[in-house]
Amino acid sequence: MAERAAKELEDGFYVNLGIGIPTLVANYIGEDIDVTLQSENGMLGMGPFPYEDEVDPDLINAGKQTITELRRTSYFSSADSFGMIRGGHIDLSVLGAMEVSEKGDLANWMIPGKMVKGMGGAMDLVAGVKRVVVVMDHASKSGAPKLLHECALPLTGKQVVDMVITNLGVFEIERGKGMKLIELAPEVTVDEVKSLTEADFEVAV
Amino acid sequence: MAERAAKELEDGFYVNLGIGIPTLVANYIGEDIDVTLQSENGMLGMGPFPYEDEVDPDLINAGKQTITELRRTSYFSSADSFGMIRGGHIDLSVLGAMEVSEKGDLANWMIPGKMVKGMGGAMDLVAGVKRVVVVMDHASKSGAPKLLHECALPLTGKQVVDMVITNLGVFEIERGKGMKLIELAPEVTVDEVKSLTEADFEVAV
Amino acid sequence: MKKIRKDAAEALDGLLFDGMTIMAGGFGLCGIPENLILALRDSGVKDLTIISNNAGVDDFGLGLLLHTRQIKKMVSSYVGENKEFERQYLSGELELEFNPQGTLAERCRAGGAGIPAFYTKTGVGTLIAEGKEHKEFNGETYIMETGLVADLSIVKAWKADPEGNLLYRKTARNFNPMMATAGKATVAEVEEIVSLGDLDPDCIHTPGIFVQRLIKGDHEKRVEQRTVRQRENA
Amino acid sequence: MKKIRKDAAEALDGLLFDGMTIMAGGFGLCGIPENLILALRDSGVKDLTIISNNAGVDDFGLGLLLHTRQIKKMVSSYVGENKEFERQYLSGELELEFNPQGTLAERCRAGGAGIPAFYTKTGVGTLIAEGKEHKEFNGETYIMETGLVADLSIVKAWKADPEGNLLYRKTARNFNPMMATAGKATVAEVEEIVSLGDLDPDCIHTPGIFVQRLIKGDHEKRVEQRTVRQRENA
Repeated sequence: MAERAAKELEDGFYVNLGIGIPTLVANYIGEDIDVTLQSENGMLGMGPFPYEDEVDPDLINAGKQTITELRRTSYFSSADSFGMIRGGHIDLSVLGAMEVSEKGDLANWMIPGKMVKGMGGAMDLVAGVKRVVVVMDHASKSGAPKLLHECALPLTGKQVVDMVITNLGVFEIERGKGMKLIELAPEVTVDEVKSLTEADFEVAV
Repeated sequence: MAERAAKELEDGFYVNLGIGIPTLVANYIGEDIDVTLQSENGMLGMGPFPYEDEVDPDLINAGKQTITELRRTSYFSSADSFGMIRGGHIDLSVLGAMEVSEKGDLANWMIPGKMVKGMGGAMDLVAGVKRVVVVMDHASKSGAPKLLHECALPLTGKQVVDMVITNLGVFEIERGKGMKLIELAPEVTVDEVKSLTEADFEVAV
Repeated sequence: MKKIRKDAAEALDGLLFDGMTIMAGGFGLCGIPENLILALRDSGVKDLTIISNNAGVDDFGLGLLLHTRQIKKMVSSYVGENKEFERQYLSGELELEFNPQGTLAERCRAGGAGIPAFYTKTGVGTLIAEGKEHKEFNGETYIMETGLVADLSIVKAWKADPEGNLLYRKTARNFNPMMATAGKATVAEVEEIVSLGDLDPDCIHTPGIFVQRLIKGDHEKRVEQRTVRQRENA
Repeated sequence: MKKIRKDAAEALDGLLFDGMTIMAGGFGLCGIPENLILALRDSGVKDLTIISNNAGVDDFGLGLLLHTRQIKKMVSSYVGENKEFERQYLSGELELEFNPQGTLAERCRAGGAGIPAFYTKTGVGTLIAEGKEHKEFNGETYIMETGLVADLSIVKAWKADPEGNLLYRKTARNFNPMMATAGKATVAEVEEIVSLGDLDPDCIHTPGIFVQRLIKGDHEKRVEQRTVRQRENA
């Protein structure tokens, strides 16, 4: 899924990668394209993890992981960082999700009844970034669909998702309109996808 | 008047001085107090005019005059500068005026029918700075009062002036309430002041 | 040199009262005012409302003030790393107000810049928007968020000069600059106090006007997630 | 090196159209994008709305575009130094919208930061407040001001690297950083383009994400008010 998400990156893009699988997208960025990674805690031009002797407590990403800087790197405050995000200057964000609706609603921050850790910067990212790509398992372990007519969980953003990449396929969403299956994972059939999807979607594979 | 205005400065104050007579206040700052001058075009810690060979086109004050920096100087953007002003972080502003009302209204930016040059930062300064001191001639050359019941000219700010220093005396204003004469210039009588003042004021000299 | 204080306790002396609101800089454990947090703990001040992006971990940062139950309410965007937090919150001992991270950052900036409220798209259509004023601009819906100010802001910088001009280092900058502007009083702790004139005036992140008191601290600078890579051929 | 262009004309190529809105950095003649203004003049683009704190002088800066009548409207805080401006304004050829300087700066910042509107005390009770939404916060009255964006922002910095990271110098910073964030396209002219890695990442005023094109310019840097003092015993 991370590898597929990496194909959405274009040369010159400024990109914010969420915590978890989205972080892995960085490993699949093609050598022929130049992408700059933003970290919402105040950094543009995020480098790879440090070697052991390079670890710097003052240099972390939004997942609180130690990272490194590049020659292009700039640092700025959280207000300036989210100004960049809210102002629509980031080309693409890749995020995880618990549920996505057929209209592009996204839920990924809280499960009622469980301890809520907080939304962090996710609400800002989905509201501000030009294009939002969600990477998630197609269904829960018990087989419950996560692509729904309407999200059951509290929303992170309404009509904010442009693409969903799951282990079964790739969906395009026209925000507020509807969902279209545009790719199938190897050896997956449309019927299999349908059986694990509650959301309505057009098939265009 | 500039000398009298300088007495309003206290040790540790951050001060913004307007263009014209207020700029001269800097010449009367006591040696025993430490005052930092802000220039709203983006500088804290404004130094004196440069020597001829120090002139730097990148270093000007809000009156577009060449100035110098000090060891304490910091530079910042106009947005940050007016954040500082609007946020109430500047202790004192000294400004010129055309008219002041007994409630502290200030008019100093336009005369209807004449070419209007603009308010520059004056509206921001009077709205944001903790204490606003006006320095102006008590009356026009033709003897028309400039301390009025209500300003006739378009306002720069409503109920914003805390003190008025004229060539005849010093007035305190409790914003929105009323005006009090607290000092007379040498050889000036209360009756002289009254004859050149339209505003009501209490006498407390 | 009037802003420099001997230690964190002296720097907070006279500024604390029960029930006060305190902004604390930092993201995770990065760029947090470690020394001032310890002094807050030792002061015993209580019923605090703390505005901070995170809440520390159990035994470091703001977690220390949770442990002593000095905090009544947190305003944060993410509090995931703290068991004691979870316990107090679920038992109802601790109030919690979640703000989206960018909204929190902007609310602090607004408070410091004299802006009582602003509009944002962040959170529209979510729980965050409930009860907030909605308004349309150019056909899109936004919600109103208010500026935040604090009785006290505590921030951590890398270097300061005696005027209180501050320079932050790398991602340890985060929330510190805005919070420094939004405190009725702001106390800064730094790793090094340099001489006046040693900081590049084009590169001062927080002008001294925002800093009332200043200390040199000792910083453990704990790492939350030590992620490293291996050298090839090593 | 994809952002670097040969000269100002090439840097503006394809970005201009009649009736467009352009933000231009600078305060007085300090920190203005001299080269890009000249290229705008030479391009002949017209009916411009220009957002700039000032309007240049008769024969320099934005005054050049007034002379050629390429400007339809100015949004400024102060336009006092320009006779041609006065003539066109009084004859009704030129529209003018005055904004308080801090409001103008904040409107540009807001536009770049995705904030469609904010509240300020500045201008309450004055002509500026007429027709604007009023709202009370904590018993005080504020007015709503909207964020500004432009089709194009032209800014002047001191140094840039090939990524478009910008560093400004002294008070030549002024409106440039906010305007750089508020242009649909932003073109920067600088005195020097340094190698990648030569700028201190803690001291970059405008991250490269905001800059789409970049040129090295030649700068006259005219002084408006040369005020000097005499050396004693000299």
